Amino acid sequence: MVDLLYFAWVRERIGSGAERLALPDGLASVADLLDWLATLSPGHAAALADRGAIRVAIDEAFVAADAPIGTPREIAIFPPVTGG
Amino acid sequence: MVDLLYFAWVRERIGSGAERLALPDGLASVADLLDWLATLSPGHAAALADRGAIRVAIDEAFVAADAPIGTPREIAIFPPVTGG
Amino acid sequence: MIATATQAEPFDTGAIAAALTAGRHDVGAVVTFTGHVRADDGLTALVLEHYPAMTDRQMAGIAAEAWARWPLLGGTIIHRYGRLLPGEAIVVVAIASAHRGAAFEAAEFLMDWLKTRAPFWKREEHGNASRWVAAKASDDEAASRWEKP
Amino acid sequence: MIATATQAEPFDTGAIAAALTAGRHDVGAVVTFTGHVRADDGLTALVLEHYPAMTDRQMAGIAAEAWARWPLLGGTIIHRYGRLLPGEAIVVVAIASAHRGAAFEAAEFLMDWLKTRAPFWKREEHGNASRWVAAKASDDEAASRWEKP
Repeated sequence: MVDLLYFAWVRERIGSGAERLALPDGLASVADLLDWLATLSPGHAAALADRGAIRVAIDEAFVAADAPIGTPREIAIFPPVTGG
Repeated sequence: MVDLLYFAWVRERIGSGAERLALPDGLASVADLLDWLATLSPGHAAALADRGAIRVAIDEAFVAADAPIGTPREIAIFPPVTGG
Repeated sequence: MIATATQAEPFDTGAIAAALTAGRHDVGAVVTFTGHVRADDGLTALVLEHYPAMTDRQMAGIAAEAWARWPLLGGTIIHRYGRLLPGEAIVVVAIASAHRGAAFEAAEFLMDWLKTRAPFWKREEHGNASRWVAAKASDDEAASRWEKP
Repeated sequence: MIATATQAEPFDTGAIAAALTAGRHDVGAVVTFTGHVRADDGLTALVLEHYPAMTDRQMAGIAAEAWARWPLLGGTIIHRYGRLLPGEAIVVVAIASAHRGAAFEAAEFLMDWLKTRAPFWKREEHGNASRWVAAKASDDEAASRWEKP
């Protein structure tokens, strides 16, 4: 089981800030994970429709779309950051 | 008559921070002025010996060695500035 | 070291800067940057959401990077979250060094990195309407100047 | 505009910066630089001599130049003179703008110009000994980057 965290408009579209999921086997990369998540609900699909506007952090570190998933504790999905 | 002002070690070597002088005719440039001033006393000569370390302002504006003297109210002579 | 923190409460930039020089005689330069909420286009509030654990980690990492790159003598970074009104301060970066060049550069570096790497998201409120702020390409460009070859 | 002043008395950087944003909602960035006396090599005091009338004129000119070059919303420059002890603040430059780039650049520009164009001279006291500070080529280089082609 992995904790998925969602922030900003990703959170709003999915309708929840966090969920605990069992990831299916065969997710080789972050891109694969996003493809699978988008099938979970219309909200997930809407949140993840524009992949260019999606950023992912695994265990609190930014990762690229082609990064392997590994066996993380926590995966966060959010828009490009706008702090400062 | 012109007010001459001296600052920092130029002031210390001349032994005074200000003097009012009648400039002789024929001083075409700032360099000519410094040449003449250096003849006034051993202190003036010592203060102005290293021309590369001398800066001049006429009526509160920096001028180059080849600038004309004109008819100023005030001429200031000092080392390179070290504020800030 | 450079201390980092996130908080909902306001901060006092003057006190933060003063603490960096208190009792020491080796600091020659203190640079502070404070970011404030602007009331552009009728903005009535700015709401900052963040990812707390990752923010703490990213800010500590950014601070350590600045400490390694420049000869610094101290620093503080505080980033607020929650609902802020126009005029309120959002973020402060305060840096102490012996000389001004390092203090200026490190402060700019830290702000550029905070803008592009710290997991905060701004939502603008305009009366009853609200919209998420889009990331700016200019911020990515500003941050990219610090990338090592 | 950018206010300029010379004074013997200490100043409060935090209050100076706070005044730049008080009651206004268009300022997004405030940068302050504060220069302090370092006790390098056993320095016991720093004595600043200046040419008051020319200092006022140069500082006003430098401030007007910064105002013309960057989209600024306010600023304050205060330079002290007289005898300062280690740790004391010598100079403050505080700049307000809508965005951080202009505020950082203008503050750096002003410091570089103050170092090379404002008629101040520093004399270091080391106990009973005393020596005038020599101008630094690095300051001239820093200032030259702002020269227009």
